[in-house]
Amino acid sequence: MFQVRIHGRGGQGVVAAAEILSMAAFAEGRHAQAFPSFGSERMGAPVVSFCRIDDRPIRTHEPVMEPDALVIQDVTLIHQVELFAGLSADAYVLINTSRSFDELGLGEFARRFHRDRLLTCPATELALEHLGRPLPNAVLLGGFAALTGQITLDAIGTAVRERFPGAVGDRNMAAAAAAFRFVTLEEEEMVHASTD
Amino acid sequence: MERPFAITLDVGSSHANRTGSWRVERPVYVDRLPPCNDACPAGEDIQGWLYQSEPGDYEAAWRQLVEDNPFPAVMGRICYHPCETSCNRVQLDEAVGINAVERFLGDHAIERGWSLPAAGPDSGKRVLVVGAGPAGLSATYHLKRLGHSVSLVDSAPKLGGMMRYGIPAYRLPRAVLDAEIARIVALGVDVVLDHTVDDIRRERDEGGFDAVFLAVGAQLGRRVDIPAGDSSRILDAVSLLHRVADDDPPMLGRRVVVYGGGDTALDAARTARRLGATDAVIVYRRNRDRMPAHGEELEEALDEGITMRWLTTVNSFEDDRLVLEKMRLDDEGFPQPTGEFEDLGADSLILALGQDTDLSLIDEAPNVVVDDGVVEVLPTMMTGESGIFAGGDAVPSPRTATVAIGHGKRAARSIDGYISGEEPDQPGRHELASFDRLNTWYFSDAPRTKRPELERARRQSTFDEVVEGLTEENALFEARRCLSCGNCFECDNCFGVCPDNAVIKLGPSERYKFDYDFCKGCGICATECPCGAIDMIPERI
Amino acid sequence: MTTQPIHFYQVGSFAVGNRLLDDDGRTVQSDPNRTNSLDSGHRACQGCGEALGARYAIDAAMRASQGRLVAVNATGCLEVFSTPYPETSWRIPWLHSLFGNAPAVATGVAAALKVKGKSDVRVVAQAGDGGTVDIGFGCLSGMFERNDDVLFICYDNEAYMNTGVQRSGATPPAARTATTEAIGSEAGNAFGQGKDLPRIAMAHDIPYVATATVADLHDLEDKVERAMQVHGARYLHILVPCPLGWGSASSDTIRVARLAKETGLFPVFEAVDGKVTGVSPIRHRTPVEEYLSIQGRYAHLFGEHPRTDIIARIQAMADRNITTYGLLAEEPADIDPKGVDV
Amino acid sequence: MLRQIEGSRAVAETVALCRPEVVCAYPISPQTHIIEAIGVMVASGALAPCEFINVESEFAAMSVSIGASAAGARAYTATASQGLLFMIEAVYNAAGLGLPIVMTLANRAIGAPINIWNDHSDAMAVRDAGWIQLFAETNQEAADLHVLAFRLAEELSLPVMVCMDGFILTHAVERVDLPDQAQVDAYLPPYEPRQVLEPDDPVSIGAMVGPEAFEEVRYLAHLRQLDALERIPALATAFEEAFGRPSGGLVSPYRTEDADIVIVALGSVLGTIKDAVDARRDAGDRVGVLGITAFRPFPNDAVREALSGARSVVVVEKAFSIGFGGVLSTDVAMASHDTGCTLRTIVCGLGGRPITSRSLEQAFAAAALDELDSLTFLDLDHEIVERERTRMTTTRRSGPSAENILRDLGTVASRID
Repeated sequence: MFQVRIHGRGGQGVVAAAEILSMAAFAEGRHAQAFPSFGSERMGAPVVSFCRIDDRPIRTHEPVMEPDALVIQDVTLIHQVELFAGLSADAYVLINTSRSFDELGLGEFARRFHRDRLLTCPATELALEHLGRPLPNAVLLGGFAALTGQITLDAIGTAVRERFPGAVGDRNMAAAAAAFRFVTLEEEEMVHASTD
Repeated sequence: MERPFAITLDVGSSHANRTGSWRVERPVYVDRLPPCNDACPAGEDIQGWLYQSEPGDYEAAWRQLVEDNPFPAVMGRICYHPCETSCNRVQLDEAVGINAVERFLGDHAIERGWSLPAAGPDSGKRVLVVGAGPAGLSATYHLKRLGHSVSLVDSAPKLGGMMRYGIPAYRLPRAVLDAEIARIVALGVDVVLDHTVDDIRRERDEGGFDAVFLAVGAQLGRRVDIPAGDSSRILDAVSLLHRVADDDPPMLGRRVVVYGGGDTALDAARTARRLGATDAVIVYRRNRDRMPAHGEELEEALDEGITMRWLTTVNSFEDDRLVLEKMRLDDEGFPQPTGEFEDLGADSLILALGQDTDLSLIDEAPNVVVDDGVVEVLPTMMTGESGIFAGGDAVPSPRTATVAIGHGKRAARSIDGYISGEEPDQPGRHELASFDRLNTWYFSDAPRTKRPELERARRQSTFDEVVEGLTEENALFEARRCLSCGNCFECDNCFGVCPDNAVIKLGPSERYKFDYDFCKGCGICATECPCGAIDMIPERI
Repeated sequence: MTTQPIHFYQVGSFAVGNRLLDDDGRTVQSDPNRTNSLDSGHRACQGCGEALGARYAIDAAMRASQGRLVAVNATGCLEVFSTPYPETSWRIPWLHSLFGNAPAVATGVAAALKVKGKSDVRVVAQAGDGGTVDIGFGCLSGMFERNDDVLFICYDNEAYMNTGVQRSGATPPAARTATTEAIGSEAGNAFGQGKDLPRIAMAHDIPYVATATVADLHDLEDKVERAMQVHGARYLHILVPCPLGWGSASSDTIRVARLAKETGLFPVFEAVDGKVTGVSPIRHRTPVEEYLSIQGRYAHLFGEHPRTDIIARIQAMADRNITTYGLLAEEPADIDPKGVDV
Repeated sequence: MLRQIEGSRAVAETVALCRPEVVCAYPISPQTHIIEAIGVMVASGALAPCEFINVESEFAAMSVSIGASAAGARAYTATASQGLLFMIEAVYNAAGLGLPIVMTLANRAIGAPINIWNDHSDAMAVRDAGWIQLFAETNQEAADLHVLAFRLAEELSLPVMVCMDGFILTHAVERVDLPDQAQVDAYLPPYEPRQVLEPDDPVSIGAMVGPEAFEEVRYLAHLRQLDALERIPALATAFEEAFGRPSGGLVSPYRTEDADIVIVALGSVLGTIKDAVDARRDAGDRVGVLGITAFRPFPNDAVREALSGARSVVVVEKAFSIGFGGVLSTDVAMASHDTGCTLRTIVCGLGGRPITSRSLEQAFAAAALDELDSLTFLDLDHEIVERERTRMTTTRRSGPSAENILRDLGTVASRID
């Protein structure tokens, strides 16, 4: 079972992101479960959503305590909330920012993980470029696919188009594909860096 | 009292929840450049001194004003106030009567006998200022404040230049002019009158001056060759106004024709009326739209019974007859002769065709470049010759007293930098406070207060001042019409409209600050700020 | 309602404060020592009109009662975002019971204070439009009918926002909500009278009824103060835009409320003993498009094929209000000479 | 002072002696006589200071009581049946907020079919609301329990419901020894709230509590009910000392020592049961009775102890859980699960159906012979039931059962107050 926790703010489509990811897994014939955290928070407040992916039916309904991957839609959250709680050294982390982990002051923290599993991706910029709106949620799923290999970009595409029919879906997909390429390149650079 | 667990909570506990973390945009307070300040040739902080006036603190307002311009009472009368033209309030109802308030402050200061800030500590440096008009006097004032000794030279018997010899008394009473000039002289200026400088280098070297400021103005009335039987009946506006200022008015007769379309032409015509002319006619080659004179001046002239002959030139002047030729504007808007002629009876003809500058004093200073009759200067007002600066009508720019005063200030700062060997610090200009940034809902609608005008009959026959000043109440009212564009004036809106109490009020004249621990960045404060003094800037993601 | 004399201090009559006015010429909100009854740290959305309106009203009530105030709150956004354990944003004694019973609970508080001889302590009850015009309606009418000594304040954001923007009895025609979607020929909420609670309150002949918006603070505070000067059942209906539910920019909350009033869609008036005694006149009459077009809940009226027919019907509603209440001032409010005292 | 007085009146006068400061009134049979009487006492000034508020619904009645109690006043109201269900959201809320409101419940059946007569369905419907529920066997006890209820409620900051059988008690004129003001004042100190809405000490009452603390809040409420199990006997003892007669307590055993059959019941039916039991004793059956005064909190230990010697237990109930059986029976079964007795349930008196000692005697006799069904509906007219069932199976549109049955019985209609 692969468990994902997505952090963002009310109004940024955090819950939708988890749902789309589960729909993508479904599209690949796998079992998935997406659910939000329920709170009294309002638009703008920090919120969390979860997604489980497995090849077997998922029976558990406990909260995700030890995620295998973390997607952070809003980098301003790193200064508060237990963002990295329950994260194992093998976990994947994808942060929506144009800055590096060092610039974010997470350089020290990042060394506790596999270097090629922690990446930042300027999803908001990509969203603005392709959608004209700062909605990074679907975009990040492209990056997630490239980073974790848990899901194919095609499956993300199917789910995104199901969620946003028509032009909006296409534009989201274009942005997600861009994020996929971005992350893939980053990964390759790291490989080179490590082989040099 | 022992509280039940969880269902009952204590006051103040929500402060633990720092909602500032929700923010994606942050508000910041800014100061923007009000259009009036931006447009003022003398570089006055108009919004600043209006702000000081609003509570009725006229001295503070006046002191703020004379930081840049030592002639409030004069400017309050003769400035063509581009500030009002660019005032944002025009788009709401009418421009703020800045000029009227300036005059009120100037007159108020004269009544109270307030003196200018004292001269600065002696720098031991000496500056020669040639020409005691607005440019020269302004430069003198600012040089004194910078601690330099100034020798102010003028060929006329009195100080003031064109303010005295070019502007009629009904627009600028001499008492007012004398009072504001006296305040500058009182700072300790070495004044030399009735002395014409013919070689600026020699004058400088013999006097051992560290720098020179040329503010010789444009005193020569332009002449055109008009066939005339008796050329004595033709004179130029500059000399007319000069002689009137010297209480030596020429005999003009009852029918006076003025040839030209500038403010000087209007001054000449209105002066002629006051010298007894029954008919004062202005002949101008173009039409009203192309007339360079300022609208208000024309209105006042027409009020006084001056008549206009548009699209007309003076062809010749025989006996007591002027031969005029009708003109027409071509596609480029240039006047072309039509061959249609007509006669106009006239006792005298006054030429108001512009002025030229007498630059003979720089013949021996070849580095000072003259082009099209005026002196070329750098933005610092320095001429081609190091240490020689120039300003006012003698350099290329609009020929108004306000521009000249601005030149004087800028030159003084450059001269200070030049002789002290330091670069004068150029204060960076704020971004412009445009109308679209204002939230004008909050401003009370209020029409402008018109300055009362002397009733016409009296005005035509005397040189009494035509336009009277504002009463204190009106001046206050006018000052309070200021929208304070781009500058906080402590209306408490941001403090009041924040849904998260994230604005801290720092107290009178201390303005406010944001509490970023709780500000969620909604932006209401920025939208509701009447004067557009809050920017929303994105938090970096 | 006495319309404000315009003090000509640049913004004397409209802004929150003004450096040229003495304290009593300013609003409660301009006072650095205001109560901040609803304090920082609450979880309302960015630009929440209800959070703003609640602080405006309760701070004013606190000043009017010299700080001797108790508040009862119905379930809803205001209650949820202000008091999630373990944090409360309220600086005053505050009680939340249920969604539909705030008026009755307030009646009980008032009765207790009376029997305890605490005549100096005053009671306010507050609820959103759902808790007022729908589920709390029975209790509210009962409180009115008994003329219990309670000031009831409705923060009207025209839908059930706490549960995710569903239609309420106060949702205006054509507005899109989660239960009146923008689908079909009559997209959005159906045209109809809606529950005009201020009028219904007036029909109970209670001593004081008034409407206000968060866009005119002076007016709102004056009304709270007048309401606090009388005893018995009083009703204040405050329009509080909801950026989330209305699809308006969080920075436009006050602007939208201002437009609601200036278009005439939301009449701002005051009624004593069941009779309208004053209106706050429209200052710059504005067509309803300006109000509708900046709200996502009306987006379906614009776009490629604008529904001019529906917009016209909404304009007609505004015009009707303007005639019914006489919202157009005869002559522009003239300047108070005292405004320029020297 | 001994009086021959209507139950409602006795309760009203006793409640008045408890000096309630806010009384909310909304009429519903059979509780009306109580609040009418209190209204008169307030109007006449006999009860002062007191705010008597005619509210617009039971929902408002409980809500006004909540506000009054939270603001520091001693609050009282009364209701029954549909009224209790209409206020149920506020009933839970009062308990959740820990407000010591005292309410008389004049037990009445719940429609449909609408029925104004007595049974215990209403009390059972709010069994889990967090209120303390005391059942009165007699009008004497009904009156006395209110004095005890106010003190218990205010000591524990929990609301207390005093249940008395509608009509059977509320409208019965019997001998009642009413306490005097001095006695009540001595027993019941002035209300000292655990928390109060007070400008000098502002707090927010009624916060939203999430998963992180809700379970603890609920568990604390449970612990306070368990505290009540300690306080109720103590207060009963104190009551007997102060008033010279026993009243209240958790349970009231009758001839249970040496009994191998124990009848368990709530409320006024206990009297009838005791007569039947005496008769069975005379016939040689070793039968006893266990009256349960405190239904919530449920006195597990006291019940187990009282039933420990019994071979067989019969629970007589005026309510039942449709589709299952006895309600009280379930609790008794839990309490006596390890005593090895057999447990049977008799459901009777629904909707005011008379409960006769004759029928009870027959049932108890059957129980003694182990011939009583595990779930018996006393005096049920099986013929009517069968007729209606066939009607329903044969014709689709058989119409409402209640009306059909009335027609079968030849009753035209039933009067509804």
